[in-house]
Amino acid sequence: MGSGFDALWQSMGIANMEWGQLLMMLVGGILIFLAVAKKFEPLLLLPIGFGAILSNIPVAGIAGPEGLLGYVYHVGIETGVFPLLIFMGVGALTDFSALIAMPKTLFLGAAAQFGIFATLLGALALNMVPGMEYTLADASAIAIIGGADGPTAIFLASRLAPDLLGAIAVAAYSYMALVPIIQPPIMRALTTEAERKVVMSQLRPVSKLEKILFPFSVLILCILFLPSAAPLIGMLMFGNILKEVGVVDRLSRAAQNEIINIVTIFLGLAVGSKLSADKFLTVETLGILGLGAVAFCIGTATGVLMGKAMHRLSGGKVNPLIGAAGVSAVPMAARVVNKVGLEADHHNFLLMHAMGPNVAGVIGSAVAAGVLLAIVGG
Amino acid sequence: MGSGFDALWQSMGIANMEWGQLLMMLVGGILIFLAVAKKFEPLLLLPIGFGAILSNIPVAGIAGPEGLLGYVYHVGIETGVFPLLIFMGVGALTDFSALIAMPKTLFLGAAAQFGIFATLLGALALNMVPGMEYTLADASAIAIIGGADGPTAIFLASRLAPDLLGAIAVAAYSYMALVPIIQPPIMRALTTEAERKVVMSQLRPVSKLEKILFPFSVLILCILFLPSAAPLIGMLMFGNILKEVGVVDRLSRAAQNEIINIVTIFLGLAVGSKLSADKFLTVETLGILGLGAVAFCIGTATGVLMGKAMHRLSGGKVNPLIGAAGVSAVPMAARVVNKVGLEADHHNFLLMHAMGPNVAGVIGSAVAAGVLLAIVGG
Amino acid sequence: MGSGFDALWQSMGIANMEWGQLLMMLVGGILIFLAVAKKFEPLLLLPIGFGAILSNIPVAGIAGPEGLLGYVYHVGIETGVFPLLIFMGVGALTDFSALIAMPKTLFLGAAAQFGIFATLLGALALNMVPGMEYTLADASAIAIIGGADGPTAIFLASRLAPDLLGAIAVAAYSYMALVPIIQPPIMRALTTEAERKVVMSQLRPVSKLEKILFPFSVLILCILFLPSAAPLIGMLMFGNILKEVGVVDRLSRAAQNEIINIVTIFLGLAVGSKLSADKFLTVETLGILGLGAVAFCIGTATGVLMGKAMHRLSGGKVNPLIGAAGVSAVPMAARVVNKVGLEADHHNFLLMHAMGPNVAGVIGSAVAAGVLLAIVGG
Amino acid sequence: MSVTDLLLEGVNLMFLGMGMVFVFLTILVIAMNGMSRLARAITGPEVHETPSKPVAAPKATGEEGELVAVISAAISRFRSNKK
Amino acid sequence: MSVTDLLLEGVNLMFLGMGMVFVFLTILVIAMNGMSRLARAITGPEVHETPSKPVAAPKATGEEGELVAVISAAISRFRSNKK
Amino acid sequence: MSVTDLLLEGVNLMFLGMGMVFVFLTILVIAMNGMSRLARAITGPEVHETPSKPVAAPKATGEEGELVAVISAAISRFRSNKK
Ligand code: NA
Ligand code: NA
Ligand code: NA
Repeated sequence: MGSGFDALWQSMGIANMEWGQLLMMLVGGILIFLAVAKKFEPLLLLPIGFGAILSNIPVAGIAGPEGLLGYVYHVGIETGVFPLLIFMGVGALTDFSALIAMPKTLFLGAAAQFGIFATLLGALALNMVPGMEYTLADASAIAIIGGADGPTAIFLASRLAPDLLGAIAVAAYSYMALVPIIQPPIMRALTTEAERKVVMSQLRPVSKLEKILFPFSVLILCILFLPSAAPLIGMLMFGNILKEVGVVDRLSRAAQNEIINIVTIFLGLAVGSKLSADKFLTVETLGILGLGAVAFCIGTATGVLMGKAMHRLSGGKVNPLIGAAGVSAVPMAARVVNKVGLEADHHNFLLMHAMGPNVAGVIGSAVAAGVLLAIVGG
Repeated sequence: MGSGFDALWQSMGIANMEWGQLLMMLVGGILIFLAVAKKFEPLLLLPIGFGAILSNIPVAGIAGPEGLLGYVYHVGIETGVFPLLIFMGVGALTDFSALIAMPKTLFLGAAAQFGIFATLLGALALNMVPGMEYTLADASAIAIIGGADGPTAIFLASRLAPDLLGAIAVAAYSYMALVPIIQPPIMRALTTEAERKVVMSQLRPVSKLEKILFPFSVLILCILFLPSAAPLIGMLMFGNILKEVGVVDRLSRAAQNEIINIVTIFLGLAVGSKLSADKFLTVETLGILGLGAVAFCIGTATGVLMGKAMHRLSGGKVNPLIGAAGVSAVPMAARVVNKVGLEADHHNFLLMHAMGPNVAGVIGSAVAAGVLLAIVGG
Repeated sequence: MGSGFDALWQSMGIANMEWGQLLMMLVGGILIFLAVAKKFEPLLLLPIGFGAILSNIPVAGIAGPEGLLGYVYHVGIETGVFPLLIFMGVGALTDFSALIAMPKTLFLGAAAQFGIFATLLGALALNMVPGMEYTLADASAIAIIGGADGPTAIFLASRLAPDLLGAIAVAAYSYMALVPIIQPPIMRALTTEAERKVVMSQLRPVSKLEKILFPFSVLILCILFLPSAAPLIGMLMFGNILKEVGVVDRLSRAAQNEIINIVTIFLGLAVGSKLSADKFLTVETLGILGLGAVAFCIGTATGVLMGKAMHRLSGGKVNPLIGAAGVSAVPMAARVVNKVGLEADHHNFLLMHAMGPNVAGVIGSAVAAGVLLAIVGG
Repeated sequence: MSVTDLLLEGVNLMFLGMGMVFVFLTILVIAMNGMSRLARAITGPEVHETPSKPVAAPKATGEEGELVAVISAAISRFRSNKK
Repeated sequence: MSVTDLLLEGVNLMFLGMGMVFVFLTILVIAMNGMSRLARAITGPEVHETPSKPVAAPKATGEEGELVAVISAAISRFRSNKK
Repeated sequence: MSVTDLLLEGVNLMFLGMGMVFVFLTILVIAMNGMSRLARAITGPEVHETPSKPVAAPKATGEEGELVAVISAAISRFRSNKK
């Protein structure tokens, strides 16, 4: 009887708990709290937080090679399949009309990607700090946080720096959730009251044919110039085609609902399973969190600055605020633009105009990810 | 031409059928009949029965290493993934309010688990019968039938005694379906008319916050004291959190519908694929079926007896019938309690009061499974 | 800097494009155009076309062993899992009432399978053409195009001739889409005006019990006489049982919607990934396309001829047009019969009568596939 | 294998295949007739359904009267409001 | 292992198992009481929900059900409009 | 690699990356303008849709108008049911 009792005791969590595990479960709990109480990207941060708790339970080995989360990670993240399926769903949920009506907002989506590359330099510069060590691949994976696009960040990190995946994903989604707090001060600081009051002309109507041709246009350019971004952009545009052609509603609904919902649960849990003490509780994570915040700020700033340039070049027709939406974080960033615009003029709704740079930012970060994959991952 | 004709004949079922296969297909047919005509847990027994038929078709090899059911079993059951996903769905479908309003009904859920451990002893004692041979792991896997919880039984059997999985799953679901027949006589025999007439006071209202905190409370205790049950309890509580937090409705719906429905089909087929003649048509299976019935009876009895004890300790406020719901078999056992209660007093609805011990029984059997895994499976 | 620039250039599509890839992407584009603009089986041809484009993108390797489509093909097609799941969904969506009311229409479904075996001979005869080389397995996989049933064609091709899978699937779905163009001239040529005007008596009502017994009858015969067709017929009948028993609506809905929609997307993409230049741009593909058309025509013709025989034997009660529906291509072929019938007599609706041979054709091709698997694949 | 041999194999397969298809479906015709007779024996001749999808038949003529009252009340109130 | 040894192991497991089940669920009872007190402290006593499942809106079973739903919607809108 | 070398690589990457992003999106702007012109050439200028999501539900211009629609729907369904 004694031996059974002993075996039972040996199997208990309180007999095996390590400090690191306890801390990581606490981190998981905080993520869940932020998701539930503060509504910080709950669809992702809740499963990630729960995954962090499950994977740090001593003895159970849920994130181990024979555990549920271990299998899910192996099947869905290591292969890159899950983020691509999310991208298909995002494509099937996204209306590119605003961008098609105003293609030049693509420049705003381009400018906001500067946050990515500035952060890349910053990460490499942190190598001068003793104890921090980032390879070029690590730095690239961290920099993509500045793209403000969760699936792209997870996809790139799973290719270039799997060890940092947990921290990068948490940083990416956290900052995306913080967009309403991070962006407004920067937007106000860089624009004048008069600029923020600019009323933009109504968007032209977009025909169904244009909406169908658009994804093919993007895909063809991607094939010609940046095939390394083809998995991401290809699946995004495949989802969008399912939505726009109007003859495959069954498939479009499956991509918009069943597939993206199911994959989101498992993607979140699997990402959370990478929040283990030995990978997360390091000095590098601090660097990632800091760099991520910087990336967001720089991206917002360069987006707004490009907005100011377009404001001038267009003779005052463009409200520079919409540049801030170029970081992606769809549709939160566009809503923030709308809100800041309304503060300046209570009748000025910029939401639709901000959707253009907002979806352009998704394409922009996928292009940036493609460049990083082509050069660093090649 | 003769050789082709011969090859065709050689490929026919009538030229290759063995008696065992025929018998197992008959077993599958009976399971389907019970599922369809008698509504015995049709969601599980219909796919299990069909799986039994498909896997015993000669020549086709559908349950073989290159067959559909072979793959499904390998991916979903061997890994333990399917029962855990079912548990997530069950969690997302379960309302723990009744238990939260009356925590002491957990003792009823605890008492009813005695059926498990009594059966364990019974299985070991059967080793004295010539021809029967159960290891400690076998006996543990069989005993869990007394937990009256299908996914738990499949999960534990897949870990401890994969060869017995088919028989154990069939027994577990069959007896769960037989709850309305097995339980009432035991309940009536162990209680007096006066006890069965006890009207319980209305349950107190439960706040949303309590419903959110509950799954975390259970999970924390599981982490501290019984991490071997963490996969089961963790996924159950994850599903429940998705349901209760109210900010991830997309994910909650996916867990309650798409995931659990899809997994149920494949879980059933894969479990059925283990109903092969050489594994099922043995003396051990007879033992499993007999022991399963005994386990159910004992669990019901100890649940009711604990109900009687609570009846006395509470000064007559507790109707001892609700103890019978402690075996799990949600929500059938609670309905049986309600029915037997109505027989004694036509105005006494015990359904909500029986839901407390009923869901407590699910947690109780998961705890019991955790103990068995920790000591026997370790 | 030069090296990075060079690496970027080396990673571009325009620096790596081969003519074959460009041509195959064009083929993919044409398939998408046919799917969207001409509504040719869009649920399958759109994903197939997109899969063809994605898999021929240079450098990206999406169909490679580490690419998304490579994984999907490996998991879903190589194993035969996807077509079987589609068959389960088809079964859950099919109402066999018309066939149960008029079992003799099974002969029409049988006669139309002659297209398969005539094509088999044709494929073997093409070996006399220099440059064409088909093994018996190749010829069998090609011949099944005449079965006018997509999932059966994909299943058989994945077993017997994986290299030809892409071309065979494209041919099968293309000709199924072309049924309204291919069939009417043949139907008119082989029947007289008087025959086409035959009004058939109303179908007898079918009881729920008959609908439940039907799938079991088919399955039992398949087990006894043709177990090699058991995966296909078994899953078809499993889906139908889920639909008809009426006690597992959750599972029936999952099979009819979630599972079939999700699998259709990935099946299409994975089939498309086999449209690579080196496998598709060969003389054999021309043969496959030509033979497929011939198979369809012969199947239609023999179906109609059997219809004429039944017309005479029944004393003029059977309209021979319904024989054309025996090729499968559910429900398009039945609609074509209805249309051609209406041309002859504006008040003669043959749709329900044509559904009998139409679903009989599905069973018939599965039987034919079983024979080919048993003899050629054994 | 020579083309002739292959073709011979093909002819062989054709006869076997079409034979099997016809034999199988003939047995199925017989089995279905038996099955239908069995079904009729079990359920009796009265319980039947049309082969078309079961469309929910309009029920309860009593409720219809009530419905008429409800609708006319709604309309008359609406009209009086409109004036 | 002899049957006797196995049985001894079994008895051992039984005591351990039932003991663990009871200990675990006892602690859970205590934890739940604490949790409920905590919840009441945070939200105050007023925010409450009944433990019964939220009852779904009455489903429209057939065309008539739909009709009833449409009409009652019409009437309720009409009434709210009238005020 | 020394930190200086890494930083040089990083600067290199930054120019390449931002360059590529701008070049790609500039070409896309051009392609989209061409595409829109092509689309207009094919469909003609008349077939257009607003860029907002196509919402199916008829917008409530006045509650009374809605009420009329709802009630007439109710009546027409009722009549077809009555037949
Ligand atoms: Na972005
Ligand atoms: Na239980
Ligand atoms: Na066919």
